[in-house]
Amino acid sequence: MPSIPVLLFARYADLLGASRIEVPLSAAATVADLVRHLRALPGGAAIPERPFVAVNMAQVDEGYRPEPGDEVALLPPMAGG
Amino acid sequence: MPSIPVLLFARYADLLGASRIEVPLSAAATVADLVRHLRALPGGAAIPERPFVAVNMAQVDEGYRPEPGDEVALLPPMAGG
Amino acid sequence: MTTILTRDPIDPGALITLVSAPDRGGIACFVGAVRNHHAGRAVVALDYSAYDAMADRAAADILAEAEARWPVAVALRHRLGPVPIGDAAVVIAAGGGHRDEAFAACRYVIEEVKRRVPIWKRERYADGTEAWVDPTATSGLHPVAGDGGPS
Amino acid sequence: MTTILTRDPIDPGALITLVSAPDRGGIACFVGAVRNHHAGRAVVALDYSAYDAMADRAAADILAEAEARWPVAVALRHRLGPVPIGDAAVVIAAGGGHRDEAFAACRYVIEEVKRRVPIWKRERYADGTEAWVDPTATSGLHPVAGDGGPS
Repeated sequence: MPSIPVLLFARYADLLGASRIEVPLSAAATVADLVRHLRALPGGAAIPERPFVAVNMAQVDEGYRPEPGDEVALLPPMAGG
Repeated sequence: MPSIPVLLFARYADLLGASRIEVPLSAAATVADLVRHLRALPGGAAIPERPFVAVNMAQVDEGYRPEPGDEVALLPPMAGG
Repeated sequence: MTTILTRDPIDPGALITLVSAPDRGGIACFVGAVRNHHAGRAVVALDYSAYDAMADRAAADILAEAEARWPVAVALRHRLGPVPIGDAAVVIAAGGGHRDEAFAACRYVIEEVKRRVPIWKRERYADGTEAWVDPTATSGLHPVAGDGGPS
Repeated sequence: MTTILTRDPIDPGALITLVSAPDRGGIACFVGAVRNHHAGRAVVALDYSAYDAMADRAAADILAEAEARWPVAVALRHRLGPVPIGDAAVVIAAGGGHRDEAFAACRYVIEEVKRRVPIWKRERYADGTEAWVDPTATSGLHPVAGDGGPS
Protein backbone atom coordinates (compact mmCIF):
# COMPACT_ATOMS: atom_id res chain seq x y z
CA MET A 1 0.00 0.00 0.00
CA PRO A 2 1.47 3.38 -0.91
CA SER A 3 2.36 5.57 2.03
CA ILE A 4 3.57 9.05 2.79
CA PRO A 5 6.67 9.38 4.94
CA VAL A 6 6.20 12.04 7.61
CA LEU A 7 9.19 13.58 9.35
CA LEU A 8 8.77 14.44 13.03
CA PHE A 9 10.99 16.77 15.00
CA ALA A 10 11.76 17.74 18.54
CA ARG A 11 8.75 17.50 20.83
CA TYR A 12 6.56 15.82 18.21
CA ALA A 13 9.20 13.14 17.66
CA ASP A 14 9.34 12.62 21.43
CA LEU A 15 5.55 12.36 21.69
CA LEU A 16 5.26 9.75 18.95
CA GLY A 17 8.55 8.03 19.76
CA ALA A 18 9.79 8.28 16.18
CA SER A 19 11.42 10.79 13.89
CA ARG A 20 9.75 9.33 10.83
CA ILE A 21 6.38 7.64 10.44
CA GLU A 22 4.86 6.16 7.33
CA VAL A 23 1.23 7.20 6.96
CA PRO A 24 -0.89 5.14 4.56
CA LEU A 25 -1.91 7.26 1.59
CA SER A 26 -5.49 6.28 2.37
CA ALA A 27 -5.19 8.14 5.71
CA ALA A 28 -3.55 11.16 4.12
CA ALA A 29 -5.99 12.45 1.55
CA THR A 30 -5.35 15.88 3.00
CA VAL A 31 -2.92 17.25 5.55
CA ALA A 32 -5.83 17.52 7.99
CA ASP A 33 -6.48 13.78 7.57
CA LEU A 34 -2.81 12.98 8.00
CA VAL A 35 -2.67 15.01 11.24
CA ARG A 36 -5.80 13.29 12.53
CA HIS A 37 -4.13 9.95 11.83
CA LEU A 38 -1.00 10.95 13.77
CA ARG A 39 -2.98 12.36 16.68
CA ALA A 40 -4.78 9.03 17.03
CA LEU A 41 -1.47 7.19 17.48
CA PRO A 42 -0.17 6.44 21.01
CA GLY A 43 1.23 9.70 22.40
CA GLY A 44 -0.15 11.73 19.51
CA ALA A 45 -2.98 13.44 21.35
CA ALA A 46 -0.66 16.23 22.53
CA ILE A 47 0.09 17.23 18.95
CA PRO A 48 -2.03 20.30 18.16
CA GLU A 49 -4.95 19.96 15.78
CA ARG A 50 -3.33 22.39 13.40
CA PRO A 51 0.42 22.01 13.63
CA PHE A 52 2.87 23.68 11.26
CA VAL A 53 3.13 21.29 8.34
CA ALA A 54 5.76 21.63 5.64
CA VAL A 55 5.71 19.79 2.36
CA ASN A 56 8.99 19.75 0.49
CA MET A 57 10.23 22.30 3.03
CA ALA A 58 7.49 24.87 2.41
CA GLN A 59 4.51 25.49 4.69
CA VAL A 60 1.18 24.11 3.47
CA ASP A 61 -2.35 24.52 4.82
CA GLU A 62 -4.46 21.66 6.06
CA GLY A 63 -6.27 21.27 2.76
CA TYR A 64 -3.10 20.30 0.91
CA ARG A 65 -3.29 16.82 -0.64
CA PRO A 66 0.01 14.95 -0.22
CA GLU A 67 1.30 13.01 -3.20
CA PRO A 68 3.70 10.08 -3.24
CA GLY A 69 7.22 11.49 -3.22
CA ASP A 70 6.31 14.51 -1.09
CA GLU A 71 8.50 15.12 1.94
CA VAL A 72 5.97 15.92 4.66
CA ALA A 73 7.15 17.28 8.01
CA LEU A 74 5.41 18.28 11.24
CA LEU A 75 7.20 21.17 12.89
CA PRO A 76 6.78 22.22 16.51
CA PRO A 77 6.98 25.96 17.23
CA MET A 78 10.45 27.11 16.23
CA ALA A 79 12.86 27.99 18.98
CA GLY A 80 16.12 28.83 17.28
CA GLY A 81 18.25 31.85 18.01
CA MET B 1 52.43 88.09 33.32
CA PRO B 2 49.93 85.34 34.16
CA SER B 3 48.67 83.38 31.20
CA ILE B 4 46.13 80.70 30.35
CA PRO B 5 47.41 77.60 28.54
CA VAL B 6 45.13 76.68 25.67
CA LEU B 7 45.22 73.18 24.19
CA LEU B 8 44.68 72.91 20.44
CA PHE B 9 43.76 69.76 18.60
CA ALA B 10 43.63 68.37 15.09
CA ARG B 11 42.82 71.03 12.48
CA TYR B 12 43.09 73.91 14.95
CA ALA B 13 46.57 72.77 15.98
CA ASP B 14 47.51 72.58 12.30
CA LEU B 15 46.14 76.06 11.62
CA LEU B 16 48.06 77.67 14.47
CA GLY B 17 51.09 75.44 14.17
CA ALA B 18 51.01 74.49 17.84
CA SER B 19 49.20 72.08 20.13
CA ARG B 20 49.43 74.45 23.08
CA ILE B 21 49.47 78.25 23.18
CA GLU B 22 49.80 80.48 26.21
CA VAL B 23 47.26 83.29 26.05
CA PRO B 24 47.93 86.28 28.34
CA LEU B 25 45.28 86.48 31.00
CA SER B 26 44.70 90.09 29.88
CA ALA B 27 43.54 88.74 26.48
CA ALA B 28 41.36 86.06 28.05
CA ALA B 29 38.84 87.87 30.22
CA THR B 30 36.21 85.68 28.63
CA VAL B 31 36.32 82.71 26.28
CA ALA B 32 35.12 85.02 23.52
CA ASP B 33 38.13 87.28 24.10
CA LEU B 34 40.46 84.30 24.15
CA VAL B 35 39.08 83.03 20.83
CA ARG B 36 39.43 86.52 19.31
CA HIS B 37 43.06 86.53 20.41
CA LEU B 38 43.72 83.15 18.80
CA ARG B 39 41.92 84.10 15.58
CA ALA B 40 44.19 87.14 15.25
CA LEU B 41 47.30 84.94 15.30
CA PRO B 42 48.92 83.87 12.02
CA GLY B 43 46.75 81.08 10.59
CA GLY B 44 44.03 81.65 13.16
CA ALA B 45 41.47 83.28 10.89
CA ALA B 46 40.09 79.89 9.79
CA ILE B 47 39.12 79.03 13.36
CA PRO B 48 35.38 79.64 13.70
CA GLU B 49 34.17 82.59 15.74
CA ARG B 50 32.42 80.24 18.13
CA PRO B 51 34.38 77.03 18.35
CA PHE B 52 33.68 74.28 20.86
CA VAL B 53 35.60 75.32 23.96
CA ALA B 54 36.14 73.00 26.91
CA VAL B 55 37.39 74.11 30.30
CA ASN B 56 38.60 71.32 32.51
CA MET B 57 37.13 68.92 29.97
CA ALA B 58 33.59 70.29 30.08
CA GLN B 59 32.02 72.52 27.44
CA VAL B 60 31.67 76.20 28.36
CA ASP B 61 29.96 79.07 26.56
CA GLU B 62 31.76 82.13 25.29
CA GLY B 63 30.97 84.17 28.38
CA TYR B 64 32.99 81.86 30.65
CA ARG B 65 35.84 83.70 32.42
CA PRO B 66 38.98 81.55 32.51
CA GLU B 67 40.93 81.45 35.74
CA PRO B 68 44.58 80.59 36.26
CA GLY B 69 44.82 76.85 36.55
CA ASP B 70 41.98 76.16 34.12
CA GLU B 71 42.72 73.71 31.33
CA VAL B 72 41.21 75.41 28.29
CA ALA B 73 40.89 73.50 25.01
CA LEU B 74 39.61 74.39 21.55
CA LEU B 75 37.96 71.38 19.92
CA PRO B 76 37.25 71.02 16.20
CA PRO B 77 34.07 69.15 15.27
CA MET B 78 34.41 65.61 16.57
CA ALA B 79 34.97 62.85 14.05
CA GLY B 80 35.45 59.69 16.05
CA GLY B 81 33.74 56.40 15.41
CA MET C 1 25.18 20.25 8.11
CA THR C 2 26.26 23.26 6.12
CA THR C 3 28.07 26.50 6.53
CA ILE C 4 25.04 27.89 8.39
CA LEU C 5 24.44 25.01 10.80
CA THR C 6 27.38 23.81 12.83
CA ARG C 7 28.11 21.53 15.77
CA ASP C 8 31.29 23.43 16.62
CA PRO C 9 31.70 26.60 18.71
CA ILE C 10 31.01 29.74 16.68
CA ASP C 11 33.63 32.49 16.56
CA PRO C 12 31.93 35.90 16.24
CA GLY C 13 35.22 37.50 15.20
CA ALA C 14 35.49 35.16 12.24
CA LEU C 15 32.00 36.10 11.07
CA ILE C 16 32.77 39.80 11.43
CA THR C 17 35.86 39.27 9.29
CA LEU C 18 33.79 37.42 6.74
CA VAL C 19 31.52 40.43 6.11
CA SER C 20 34.28 43.03 6.33
CA ALA C 21 35.64 44.71 3.22
CA PRO C 22 37.52 47.93 2.45
CA ASP C 23 34.30 49.67 1.38
CA ARG C 24 32.27 48.56 4.42
CA GLY C 25 32.50 51.00 7.27
CA GLY C 26 29.88 49.54 9.57
CA ILE C 27 29.56 45.99 10.81
CA ALA C 28 26.81 45.01 13.24
CA CYS C 29 27.00 41.66 14.96
CA PHE C 30 24.57 39.79 17.17
CA VAL C 31 25.43 36.89 19.43
CA GLY C 32 22.61 34.87 20.92
CA ALA C 33 24.19 33.06 23.84
CA VAL C 34 22.90 30.23 25.97
CA ARG C 35 21.63 31.60 29.27
CA ASN C 36 21.73 29.85 32.62
CA HIS C 37 18.07 30.55 33.30
CA HIS C 38 14.76 30.50 31.45
CA ALA C 39 11.24 31.15 32.60
CA GLY C 40 12.55 31.40 36.15
CA ARG C 41 14.30 28.04 36.13
CA ALA C 42 18.02 27.32 36.32
CA VAL C 43 19.22 25.83 33.05
CA VAL C 44 22.17 23.45 33.30
CA ALA C 45 22.38 22.11 29.75
CA LEU C 46 20.65 22.35 26.44
CA ASP C 47 20.51 20.83 23.07
CA TYR C 48 19.53 22.31 19.71
CA SER C 49 18.17 20.22 16.87
CA ALA C 50 16.95 21.18 13.42
CA TYR C 51 15.20 20.06 10.30
CA ASP C 52 18.58 20.54 8.67
CA ALA C 53 17.68 20.81 5.01
CA MET C 54 14.76 23.16 5.62
CA ALA C 55 16.73 25.21 8.14
CA ASP C 56 19.46 25.70 5.57
CA ARG C 57 16.98 26.77 2.97
CA ALA C 58 15.08 29.12 5.28
CA ALA C 59 18.29 30.68 6.55
CA ALA C 60 19.62 31.18 3.03
CA ASP C 61 16.31 32.83 2.07
CA ILE C 62 16.57 35.20 5.03
CA LEU C 63 20.15 36.17 4.18
CA ALA C 64 19.18 36.77 0.55
CA GLU C 65 16.26 38.94 1.66
CA ALA C 66 18.50 41.03 3.92
CA GLU C 67 21.10 41.47 1.19
CA ALA C 68 18.41 42.49 -1.30
CA ARG C 69 16.83 44.98 1.07
CA TRP C 70 20.00 46.65 2.35
CA PRO C 71 23.43 47.13 0.75
CA VAL C 72 25.11 44.67 3.08
CA ALA C 73 26.84 41.33 3.26
CA VAL C 74 25.45 39.08 5.97
CA ALA C 75 26.80 35.92 7.57
CA LEU C 76 24.92 33.57 9.89
CA ARG C 77 25.84 30.54 11.94
CA HIS C 78 23.57 28.52 14.22
CA ARG C 79 24.89 25.84 16.50
CA LEU C 80 23.27 22.42 16.87
CA GLY C 81 23.69 19.70 19.46
CA PRO C 82 24.61 20.29 23.09
CA VAL C 83 25.74 23.86 23.75
CA PRO C 84 27.46 24.82 27.02
CA ILE C 85 25.95 27.67 29.04
CA GLY C 86 27.43 30.97 27.87
CA ASP C 87 28.39 29.73 24.42
CA ALA C 88 26.98 31.34 21.30
CA ALA C 89 23.97 29.51 19.88
CA VAL C 90 23.58 31.92 16.97
CA VAL C 91 25.83 34.58 15.50
CA ILE C 92 24.94 37.09 12.81
CA ALA C 93 27.25 39.66 11.25
CA ALA C 94 26.13 42.31 8.75
CA GLY C 95 28.63 44.59 7.06
CA GLY C 96 27.69 47.64 5.00
CA GLY C 97 28.83 51.06 4.01
CA HIS C 98 27.25 52.65 7.07
CA ARG C 99 25.89 51.61 10.40
CA ASP C 100 22.19 52.16 9.69
CA GLU C 101 21.96 49.37 7.17
CA ALA C 102 24.28 47.13 9.18
CA PHE C 103 22.12 47.38 12.31
CA ALA C 104 18.88 47.05 10.33
CA ALA C 105 20.01 43.95 8.45
CA CYS C 106 21.45 42.31 11.57
CA ARG C 107 18.22 42.87 13.46
CA TYR C 108 16.10 41.64 10.56
CA VAL C 109 18.04 38.40 10.32
CA ILE C 110 17.82 37.48 14.01
CA GLU C 111 14.08 38.20 14.10
CA GLU C 112 13.43 36.12 10.98
CA VAL C 113 15.68 33.29 12.15
CA LYS C 114 13.65 33.00 15.33
CA ARG C 115 10.41 33.11 13.37
CA ARG C 116 11.12 30.95 10.35
CA VAL C 117 14.09 28.61 10.76
CA PRO C 118 13.08 25.12 11.97
CA ILE C 119 15.36 24.77 14.96
CA TRP C 120 14.32 23.51 18.39
CA LYS C 121 15.76 23.74 21.83
CA ARG C 122 15.51 21.26 24.68
CA GLU C 123 16.58 22.48 28.08
CA ARG C 124 17.62 20.53 31.15
CA TYR C 125 17.11 22.20 34.52
CA ALA C 126 18.87 22.10 37.84
CA ASP C 127 16.03 19.95 39.24
CA GLY C 128 16.68 17.27 36.63
CA THR C 129 13.60 17.96 34.53
CA GLU C 130 13.71 18.75 30.83
CA ALA C 131 11.48 20.73 28.50
CA TRP C 132 11.15 21.78 24.89
CA VAL C 133 11.21 25.53 24.58
CA ASP C 134 8.06 26.86 22.91
CA PRO C 135 7.97 30.62 22.41
CA THR C 136 4.25 30.35 21.56
CA ALA C 137 3.28 28.61 24.82
CA THR C 138 2.20 30.58 27.86
CA SER C 139 4.98 29.17 30.00
CA GLY C 140 7.44 29.13 27.14
CA LEU C 141 8.01 25.46 27.84
CA HIS C 142 6.63 21.99 27.17
CA PRO C 143 7.83 19.60 29.87
CA VAL C 144 9.15 16.37 28.46
CA ALA C 145 6.66 13.61 29.29
CA GLY C 146 7.77 11.18 31.95
CA ASP C 147 10.61 13.27 33.29
CA GLY C 148 8.83 13.85 36.57
CA GLY C 149 8.81 17.60 36.14
CA PRO C 150 5.94 20.02 36.72
CA SER C 151 3.31 19.90 33.99
CA MET D 1 46.01 56.02 26.85
CA THR D 2 43.51 53.89 28.70
CA THR D 3 41.46 50.82 28.27
CA ILE D 4 39.12 52.77 25.98
CA LEU D 5 41.70 54.40 23.72
CA THR D 6 44.27 52.15 22.13
CA ARG D 7 46.98 52.30 19.47
CA ASP D 8 46.74 48.56 18.85
CA PRO D 9 44.35 46.63 16.63
CA ILE D 10 41.00 46.00 18.32
CA ASP D 11 39.66 42.46 18.55
CA PRO D 12 35.84 42.49 18.42
CA GLY D 13 35.71 38.92 19.71
CA ALA D 14 37.59 39.93 22.87
CA LEU D 15 35.11 42.72 23.54
CA ILE D 16 32.18 40.36 23.01
CA THR D 17 33.74 37.97 25.52
CA LEU D 18 34.19 40.84 27.96
CA VAL D 19 30.44 41.57 28.09
CA SER D 20 29.34 37.93 28.00
CA ALA D 21 28.09 36.18 31.12
CA PRO D 22 25.92 33.14 31.85
CA ASP D 23 22.87 35.33 32.42
CA ARG D 24 23.33 37.42 29.26
CA GLY D 25 21.54 35.93 26.30
CA GLY D 26 22.00 38.76 23.83
CA ILE D 27 25.20 40.52 22.81
CA ALA D 28 25.15 43.24 20.16
CA CYS D 29 28.41 44.44 18.72
CA PHE D 30 29.27 47.28 16.38
CA VAL D 31 32.50 47.62 14.46
CA GLY D 32 33.26 50.94 12.78
CA ALA D 33 35.91 50.11 10.21
CA VAL D 34 38.12 52.35 8.14
CA ARG D 35 36.74 52.66 4.61
CA ASN D 36 38.72 53.09 1.43
CA HIS D 37 36.59 56.00 0.26
CA HIS D 38 34.99 59.11 1.72
CA ALA D 39 33.01 61.91 0.12
CA GLY D 40 33.76 60.39 -3.25
CA ARG D 41 37.52 60.28 -2.76
CA ALA D 42 39.81 57.25 -2.49
CA VAL D 43 41.28 57.09 1.01
CA VAL D 44 44.71 55.47 1.26
CA ALA D 45 45.59 56.15 4.89
CA LEU D 46 44.24 57.82 7.97
CA ASP D 47 45.15 58.86 11.41
CA TYR D 48 43.02 59.32 14.52
CA SER D 49 43.98 61.68 17.31
CA ALA D 50 42.19 62.61 20.53
CA TYR D 51 42.08 64.89 23.49
CA ASP D 52 42.92 61.77 25.46
CA ALA D 53 41.87 62.72 28.96
CA MET D 54 38.58 64.26 27.87
CA ALA D 55 37.88 61.42 25.44
CA ASP D 56 38.32 58.94 28.27
CA ARG D 57 36.00 60.88 30.49
CA ALA D 58 33.34 61.37 27.80
CA ALA D 59 33.47 57.71 26.81
CA ALA D 60 33.21 56.57 30.42
CA ASP D 61 30.18 58.85 30.86
CA ILE D 62 28.51 57.35 27.80
CA LEU D 63 29.11 53.79 29.00
CA ALA D 64 27.73 54.65 32.44
CA GLU D 65 24.65 56.21 30.84
CA ALA D 66 24.04 53.13 28.71
CA GLU D 67 24.44 50.79 31.68
CA ALA D 68 22.09 52.94 33.75
CA ARG D 69 19.45 53.06 31.04
CA TRP D 70 19.48 49.39 30.03
CA PRO D 71 20.32 46.23 31.99
CA VAL D 72 23.54 45.65 30.05
CA ALA D 73 27.29 45.58 30.32
CA VAL D 74 29.01 47.62 27.63
CA ALA D 75 32.61 47.69 26.43
CA LEU D 76 34.16 50.25 24.09
CA ARG D 77 37.50 50.61 22.36
CA HIS D 78 38.59 53.38 20.00
CA ARG D 79 41.82 53.21 18.08
CA LEU D 80 44.20 56.15 17.74
CA GLY D 81 47.12 56.80 15.43
CA PRO D 82 47.41 55.44 11.90
CA VAL D 83 44.78 52.80 11.13
CA PRO D 84 45.04 50.60 8.04
CA ILE D 85 42.08 50.54 5.64
CA GLY D 86 39.64 47.85 6.73
CA ASP D 87 40.77 47.78 10.35
CA ALA D 88 38.36 48.56 13.17
CA ALA D 89 38.54 52.17 14.37
CA VAL D 90 35.89 51.66 17.02
CA VAL D 91 34.29 48.57 18.54
CA ILE D 92 31.36 48.46 20.94
CA ALA D 93 29.88 45.37 22.57
CA ALA D 94 26.75 45.38 24.73
CA GLY D 95 25.60 42.25 26.51
CA GLY D 96 22.25 41.89 28.23
CA GLY D 97 19.56 39.44 29.09
CA HIS D 98 17.80 39.91 25.77
CA ARG D 99 18.53 41.35 22.37
CA ASP D 100 16.34 44.46 22.61
CA GLU D 101 18.45 46.08 25.28
CA ALA D 102 21.70 44.86 23.74
CA PHE D 103 20.89 46.46 20.37
CA ALA D 104 19.56 49.65 21.97
CA ALA D 105 22.60 50.15 24.19
CA CYS D 106 25.04 49.38 21.39
CA ARG D 107 23.35 51.87 19.09
CA TYR D 108 23.20 54.51 21.81
CA VAL D 109 26.91 54.23 22.51
CA ILE D 110 28.07 54.56 18.90
CA GLU D 111 25.81 57.59 18.32
CA GLU D 112 27.02 59.33 21.48
CA VAL D 113 30.66 58.48 20.80
CA LYS D 114 30.41 60.19 17.43
CA ARG D 115 28.69 63.19 18.97
CA ARG D 116 30.58 63.72 22.22
CA VAL D 117 33.99 62.07 22.31
CA PRO D 118 36.82 64.42 21.24
CA ILE D 119 38.48 62.32 18.57
CA TRP D 120 39.54 63.55 15.14
CA LYS D 121 40.35 61.91 11.86
CA ARG D 122 42.79 63.02 9.20
CA GLU D 123 42.56 61.29 5.85
CA ARG D 124 45.10 61.00 3.06
CA TYR D 125 43.78 60.47 -0.45
CA ALA D 126 45.01 58.68 -3.53
CA ASP D 127 45.88 62.05 -5.09
CA GLY D 128 48.25 62.87 -2.24
CA THR D 129 46.05 65.48 -0.57
CA GLU D 130 44.97 65.30 3.06
CA ALA D 131 41.96 66.59 4.96
CA TRP D 132 40.47 66.68 8.42
CA VAL D 133 37.09 64.99 8.49
CA ASP D 134 34.37 67.38 9.68
CA PRO D 135 30.90 65.84 9.91
CA THR D 136 29.46 69.36 10.33
CA ALA D 137 30.97 70.76 7.11
CA THR D 138 29.08 70.64 3.82
CA SER D 139 31.80 68.63 2.12
CA GLY D 140 32.55 66.66 5.26
CA LEU D 141 36.18 67.69 4.89
CA HIS D 142 38.63 70.48 5.63
CA PRO D 143 41.60 70.25 3.27
CA VAL D 144 44.88 70.59 5.07
CA ALA D 145 46.36 73.98 4.13
CA GLY D 146 49.34 73.90 1.80
CA ASP D 147 48.88 70.33 0.71
CA GLY D 148 48.02 71.42 -2.81
CA GLY D 149 44.59 69.83 -2.66
CA PRO D 150 41.24 71.32 -3.67
CA SER D 151 39.97 73.97 -1.31
